[in-house]
Amino acid sequence: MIGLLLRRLLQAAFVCWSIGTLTFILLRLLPGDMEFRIAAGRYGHDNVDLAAAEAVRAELGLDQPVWQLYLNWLLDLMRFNLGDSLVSGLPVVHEMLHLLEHTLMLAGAATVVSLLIAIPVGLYAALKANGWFDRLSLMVSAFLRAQPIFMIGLALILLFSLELRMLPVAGFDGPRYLVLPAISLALAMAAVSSRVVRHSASEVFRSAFFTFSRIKGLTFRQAFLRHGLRNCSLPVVVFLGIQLASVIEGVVMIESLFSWPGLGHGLAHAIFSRDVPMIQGAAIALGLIFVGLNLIVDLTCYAIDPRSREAA
Amino acid sequence: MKLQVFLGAFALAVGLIACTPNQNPDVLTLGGPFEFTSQDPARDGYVYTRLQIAESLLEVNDNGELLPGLAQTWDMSPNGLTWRFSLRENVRFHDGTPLTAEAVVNALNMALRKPGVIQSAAIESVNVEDALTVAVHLRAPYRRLGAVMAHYSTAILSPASYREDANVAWMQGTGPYKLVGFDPPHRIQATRFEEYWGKQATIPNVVYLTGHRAESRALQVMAGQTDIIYTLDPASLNLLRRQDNVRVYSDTIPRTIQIKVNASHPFMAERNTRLAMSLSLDRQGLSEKIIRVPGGEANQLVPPSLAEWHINDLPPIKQDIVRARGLLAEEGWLPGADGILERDGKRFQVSLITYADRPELYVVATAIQAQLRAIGIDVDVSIVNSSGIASGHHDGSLELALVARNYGNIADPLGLLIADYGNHGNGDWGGMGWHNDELPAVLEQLKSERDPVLYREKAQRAAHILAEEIPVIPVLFYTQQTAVSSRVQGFSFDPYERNYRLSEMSFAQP
Amino acid sequence: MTALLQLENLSIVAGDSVLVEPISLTLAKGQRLTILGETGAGKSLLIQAIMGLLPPPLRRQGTVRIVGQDIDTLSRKDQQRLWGHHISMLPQEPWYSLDPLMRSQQQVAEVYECVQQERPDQANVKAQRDLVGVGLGEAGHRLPGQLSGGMAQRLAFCAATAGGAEIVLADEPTKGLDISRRDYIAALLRQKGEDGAVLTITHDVEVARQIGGTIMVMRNGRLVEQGNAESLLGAPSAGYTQELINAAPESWPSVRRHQPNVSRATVLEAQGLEKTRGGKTLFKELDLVINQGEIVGITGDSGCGKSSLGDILLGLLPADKGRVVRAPGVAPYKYLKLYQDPLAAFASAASLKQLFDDVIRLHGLDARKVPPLLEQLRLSPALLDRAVHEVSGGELQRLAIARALLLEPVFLFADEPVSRLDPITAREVALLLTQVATEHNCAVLLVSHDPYLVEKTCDRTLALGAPE
Amino acid sequence: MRRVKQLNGSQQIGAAILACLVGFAFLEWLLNGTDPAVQNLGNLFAAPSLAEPLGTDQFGRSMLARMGAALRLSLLLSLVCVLTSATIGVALGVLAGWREGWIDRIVSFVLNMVLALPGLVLILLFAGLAPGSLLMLYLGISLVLWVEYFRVVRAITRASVASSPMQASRMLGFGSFYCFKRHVWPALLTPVLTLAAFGAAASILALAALGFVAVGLRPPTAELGLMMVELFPYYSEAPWVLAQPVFAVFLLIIALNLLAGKTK
Repeated sequence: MIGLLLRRLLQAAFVCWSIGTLTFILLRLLPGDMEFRIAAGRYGHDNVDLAAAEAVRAELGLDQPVWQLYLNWLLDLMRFNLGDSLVSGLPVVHEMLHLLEHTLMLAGAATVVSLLIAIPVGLYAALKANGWFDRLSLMVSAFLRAQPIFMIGLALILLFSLELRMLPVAGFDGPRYLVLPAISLALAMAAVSSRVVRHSASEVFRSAFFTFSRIKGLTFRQAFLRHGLRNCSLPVVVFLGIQLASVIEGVVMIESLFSWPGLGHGLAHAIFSRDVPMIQGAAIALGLIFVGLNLIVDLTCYAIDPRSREAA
Repeated sequence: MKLQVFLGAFALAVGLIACTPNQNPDVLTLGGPFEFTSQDPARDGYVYTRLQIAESLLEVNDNGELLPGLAQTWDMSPNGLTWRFSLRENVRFHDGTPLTAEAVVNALNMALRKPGVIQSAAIESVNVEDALTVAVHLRAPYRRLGAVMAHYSTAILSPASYREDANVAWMQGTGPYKLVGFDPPHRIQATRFEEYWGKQATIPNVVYLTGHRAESRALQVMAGQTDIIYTLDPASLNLLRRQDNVRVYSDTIPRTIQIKVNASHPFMAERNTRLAMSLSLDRQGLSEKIIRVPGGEANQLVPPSLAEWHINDLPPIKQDIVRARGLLAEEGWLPGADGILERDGKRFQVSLITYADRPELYVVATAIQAQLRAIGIDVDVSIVNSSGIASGHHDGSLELALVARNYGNIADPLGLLIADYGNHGNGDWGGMGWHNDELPAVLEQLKSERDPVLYREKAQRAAHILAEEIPVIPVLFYTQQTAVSSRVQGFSFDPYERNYRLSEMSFAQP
Repeated sequence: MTALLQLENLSIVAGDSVLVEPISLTLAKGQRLTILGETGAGKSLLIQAIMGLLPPPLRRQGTVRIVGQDIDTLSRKDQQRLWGHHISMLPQEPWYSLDPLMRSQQQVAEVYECVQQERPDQANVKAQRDLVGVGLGEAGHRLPGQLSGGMAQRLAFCAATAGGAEIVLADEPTKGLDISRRDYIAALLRQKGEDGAVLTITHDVEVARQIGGTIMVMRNGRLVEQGNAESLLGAPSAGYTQELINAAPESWPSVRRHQPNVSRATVLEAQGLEKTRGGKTLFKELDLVINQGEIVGITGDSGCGKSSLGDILLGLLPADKGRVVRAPGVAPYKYLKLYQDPLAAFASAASLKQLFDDVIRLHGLDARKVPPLLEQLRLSPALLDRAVHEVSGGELQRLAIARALLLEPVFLFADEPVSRLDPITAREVALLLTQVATEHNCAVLLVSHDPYLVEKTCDRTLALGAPE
Repeated sequence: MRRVKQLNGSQQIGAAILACLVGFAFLEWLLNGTDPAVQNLGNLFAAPSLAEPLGTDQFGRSMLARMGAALRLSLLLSLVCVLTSATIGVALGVLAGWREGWIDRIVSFVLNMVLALPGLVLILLFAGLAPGSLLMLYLGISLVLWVEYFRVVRAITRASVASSPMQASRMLGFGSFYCFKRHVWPALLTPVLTLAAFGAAASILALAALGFVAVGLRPPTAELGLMMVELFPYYSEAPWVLAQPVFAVFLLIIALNLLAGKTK
C-alpha cells in the first residue's frame, strides 16, 4: 500500500520534471519571436508593434540565456511555483486551479455517466449474450467508435440544442452547460467500456467458479452479487485505467468544441499564444490528473482484490 | 429490470432539463470570440467599454465625431500644448466614490505607465486643475488627443481599482453596468448599476461568454442560448438568415481586409507585379460567395465611413486576368510547364500568412490562393498567431500577409497610418520594404494641421499615394456580422466597436 | 430404500453421432458408484448431463430422476433449485471452481447462509467446523490461490456439500494430486457415500478401489463391465479392465537392473547444491553423480523441488550454492530435457517435419536415422506430416523422445514425462523411454510424484523430503 | 491470399471496405485529373452530376477530387505512421524483451516519459512546433503509437524467451535467429497486425482531431477532419457535401476496427 503510493508519487515527480523539460525544449523551438506573441496576447492584436514587444522582453527577462531560464524554472518548480502567465500576468497555479476545477467537473461527470450507461448495457448484453440486445449494443458501440469524438458532440448539439432547444451549445454558465459535453464524452467512453463490461461479465458467467457457486446452491442473484460483481469489476477497473489516456484526449477535443474553460482548452490556447508557463502548467496538470486517476484505479483494484493486499 | 429503471431515470432527467428554457427573461447573454485575461483597460479594456462597465472621457458617434463622455466639455489651448477636460457632475464609480479630477488624473497616469495608443501623444503631464477639471500638457501639439481620450485603454476607473503595480485588482467603472463576475478567459457577469449618471439600463443582467469556435457561436444564437453573437463566420450567415428567431445585422465598420506585401522581395518589388496581383482578385466573387455580403469590394484601403480619407471617385478594381498576365509578362514573368510563372529560372512561389482570430480571413486566404494560382503565382498559405505579422515584418521573413486592419481604432486613422507608413512608407501592419518619403511627410504635417479643409486635402493626397503605389493591396471592406435573437429590441451596432449599447436594449414581451 | 439418482437409458448425442451410449443406473442412499475409464470415454459428459450443464450442441436422451423427480418435467429454474439442496458436484479443477477473490472459509459459510438460511455468525461457526473436519482449520483465511491442489479440492468438497445435498457427483476429483492427498479425497468421498450417494468419475484404479461400492468401466462412451469394486478389480472379466489395472505403476514390470555398472563414465556431477524458494530451503548440501546410461529417479511431493533440481543440473536455473560439472568434451546439446507437457517442447507455429528437419540441418545429421528411431518408439512416420496440435499427447511425448535421441544425448532430464497422459499410454511411454534410452546408452533423470513409477523404472532413486 | 482466407467474417468485411476505399482513392488519382484546389466561385455547392459525381464544395471545388486526395492523405499518412511506429516498437520491444538489462531500462525510461503525457497532448505539442507541417504530424503520431507496440512486443518476447519450447530449442543447440524465427515472430505476428489496424485508425482520428483544433494541415489541403470542420456550418445548406468526409472517416475507422478483430 505504502509502496503503491510511493511509486505513484515518484511517477508524479517524474511527470513534472519530464513534462517541464520537454515543453521547455519544444517551446524554445517554436517559430516566431516569443515577445511578439506575448504582446499580442496582452495588448490586443492591433497593438502589436516593436515597442510593445520590447517592453515585454525587458519586463520578463526573455533575453537571458536559455540555460538560465531553464534553471530558474526548475528551482521554481521545486518550490511549487509555476511562475506567472506570460500573457495575463496572473500566477499560473491560480489559473490552473480555475481550469482544473472545470476539467475535473467535466471528466468526473463524463465518467459517472459513462459508467451509468456502460454497466447496465454491458451486463444486460452479457446476460443475453448473442441476443438481439447484445448485437444492437455491439453495433451502436462500433458506430460510435468509428467517429471522431467531435462528431458525436456536433450531432448532440444538432439534436438537443438546435432541434429541441433544450440545452445550450457551448460555454459555461451553470450546470446545464455541463450536460452535452459530459454526455458526448461519456458516449465515446461507454462505446468502449460497455463492451469491456459485457466481455468480462460473460467471461465470469461462463467461468467454472460461477457455475460452481450455483451448484453449491446459490441463486443467480446471490451468485452474481457475491462472486460475479467483484470478479468482473476487476478487469473493468483495470480497463478504465487504460481508458484514462483517451479520456484526457477526449477532454481536449470536447473542451475545444464546447468552449469549455478547462485545462485542455487552456493548453491549446496557451500553445497558440506561446505562453510557456501556462503550457507547462496545463501539461503538468493534465499529466498529474493522469497519475492521480491511475492512483485511484490502483486503490480501487487494491480494495477489490484481496490478492494484492496479501502480496503487499 | 435495472435497465428499465436506468432508462426511466435518464428520460426523467432529460425531461427536467427540457422544461428549463434556454432563455432567461432577466439576463442578456452575449457571445463573441474575444478571450480576456485581465481587468486592465490597457490590456482588455475594449471588453469593458463594450459591456458599458467602464467609460472614457470622450465618446465617438457613428460618423467618427467626438461626443462628451465623462468629460462634459473640452478645449485645446491656442498653442495646442494644453488640453482641458471639464468633468460631468454627480458621477459615481461603482464603489460609490464620486468621479473627481484626482481620480481621472490617477487613471490616466496608470494608463501612461503601460504601452498603448496613449503613448502616441507626447504627454508631459496630467494635472488636477480644480475639483472637476483635468489638464493634459503635451510636449508637442497633437490634434487627435481627443480620439485618444475616447480609446478604451484610457477608460477611467476609481483609484481603488488599481493595485500598487498599476494593474487592476477589481474594476470600479462608471458605466450603466457593474462588474459582478469575472472568470477569465470565458465569462463576465454584470448587473445594472442603479446610480448611473445617465439613462438607466433596461435589462437587469448581462453575461458575456467567450466562444472561440466560429461555428459554435453561430449555433449558440440559433439554439436560443445566446441573445447576441458578435463576429460571425461567413459560412454560417445563410444558415442564420433562414432562422425565424434570429436577425442578422451586417454593419460596415472601418476595417479593411488587405494584403500586406513585402516590396523588398525580389519578385514583388515592381509596381506592375503588385498591380497584377491586385487585378487577379475576383473581389465581387469574394464578397458575394465567400464573405456572403455583396458590395464589400475594396478599391482602396480606407473605407467610406472615414470620409476625409476615402477617395469617392476612385473606380472599382475589376478582375482582369489577361491584363494581369500582360503586366507580369512585361516584368519578365512567363508561365512554366506547370503554369507557374518563371523568371531567370526562379518560380514565382511565395508564402502568405494570416491568422485565425478573425474567422473570415482564413476562408478569404484560401480563395485568394486559388485566384493567384490562376495567374501563375504559387502561394503557400499558413495560419499563424496575429503576432506573427509584426514579427515577420521585423525579421523580414514575411512575404505576403492577409490582414484585417481597423482604421477606426481611435476615431481617426491618422495615428494608425503613421504607425503603418510613417517609417519611409513602412510599418508593422502597413508597407514593407517599400520606399516613399512623400507619404510620411504628408502624415507628419497632418499631425498638427488644424484647418479642416487643408486637413481633408492632405488626407486625400495620402490616400491617392496609397492607391497609386499599392504597397498594400486592398481586398474587401470588412463587414461586421452580428446575429441577434428576435427577443432583443433596440439593437444597434457601434461601427467603432467601442460600445455594445446594451443599456438601450430591451426584451420583447413574450 | 428410495433411489436418490436414477438414470434410464441415458445417452448423449451430438447431431447424428452418439457420444455416450445408453446407460441405466440407480443410486440409493448409502451407495457409491465409480465410473472408471480413460479420457474421451464420455464420463464427464455423463455428469454434465445429470446436472443439466451440457454445452449447447450436445443433447441428452433418456430419463434422469433426481430424488424421484424426472428433471424433464421441471423447468430450468426448478432444476437449478435442486443444486446444492439435493445434488452437488465436485469439480475437476478445484482452483478454477473457487472464487479467486474470496477467502476459503467464506466460500463455505456463504452456502450455510444462502442455502440453509443460517445467520452469518452461525454459518461461520459451521464452516469453521467443516474446514477443521477436512484438516483445513488453519487455512480459513487464505485465498484459493494460496492453497495447494489437495487443499483446494478439500475446500471445494466442503463447499459443495455444505448445502446438504444427498447426492455428490465427483468428476476426476484426484487429478494431479500426490498420492497421500489423493487417498484423503478418496476417503472423504467414501465417507460421504455412507450417508448419501456418491457418483465418482476417475481414471485411477486405486481411487476406485478405495472408494469401493460399485464400479462401472467405460470405454469410448460404452459400458464395458460393471460390478462390485472388490470382485471386479480382483478378477476382471474384460481385457480392457485388466489393461487399466495393469496400467497402474504398481503393476508395472520392474525394469530395474541389479546394480549400476561402476566402471561407467560419469556424465554429470553435482556438488553441494542448495536451493531456496519462497523462504523455504528445498535442498542443501546435495551431491549427485550420474553415470553413463543409468536411470536415476527422483520422487517427492509436489513443491519439494524435484523439477528445480533437474533444471539446476541442466543449467536452466541457477543454484544458490554448489556446482554442477559436466563430462569434459561432450557437446552442450547432448544434455536435454523432456517436459511434463509434450506441447511445451515444440514451437507451435511449424509442422513436426519442419522441426525435425531444422534439427537435422543444424547438426548435419543423417535423415535416414529418423524412420528406424520412430519405429523403435512405435510411431508411424506419417505423423511427421501433421502439425503439433494434430497428434495425441502420448504420440507427441514419444516424438519429443525421438527428437532428443536423434542428437545421441548422454543425459536426459525427464520432468514428470507421463503424468499428463492416460494410464495405459503412460505405461507404454514410460517403459519405452527407459528401454530406448538404455539402448542408446543415455542417462536419464526421471522425476515423478509417483514413487511406484520411479521404483519400477529406475536404477536408483533419490527421495526429496518436504522443504524446510 | 492465404491470410485473407484465415480472416473471419467481419474481418473480411473490414478488408473489403478498406480495399474499396483504397481503390477509390487511387483510381481517382489515376483517372481523374481535376486539381482538388481549383476553385470555381460561380459553382458553389453544385449537386452531384455527371461532370461532378460528388458535387462541389463551398469554393466550388470538385468534391470527387477532394475526397480522393483526402483519402490518399489519410491512408498514406496512417500507413507511414504505422510502418514507422511498428518498426521501432517491434525492434525495441524484441531487444528489450530479449536482453532485459540496460537496454530495457533505457527504453522503459523513455516510454514512461512518453506515457506521462496523454497521446493527443503530445501530438498537439509537436504540431504546435510547426503548424501545418505534415512531418511534425507524422513524428508526433508515430511517437505516440510506438509505445503500444513496444509494450505488447516486449511482453510477448519475454514470455517467448522464457517459454519451454524456446528453452528446448536452445538446448538443442539452435541460435538466436532461429529462436526468433520459430518462436518469437509467429507469436508476435497476429498481435502486431491487430495493433497496426488499431494504430492506423488512431492516426486517422488524430489527423482529423488536429484539423479540428486548428493545428493540423493548412488550406487548401484536402484533409478529412479539416473538411468536416469547414463544411459543418453548411450542414443544412449542403448536407450531402458534409456527409462525404464524415462517411469516409466512418468507413475507414469501421473497416480498420473490423479488420483488427475483437476489442482490445
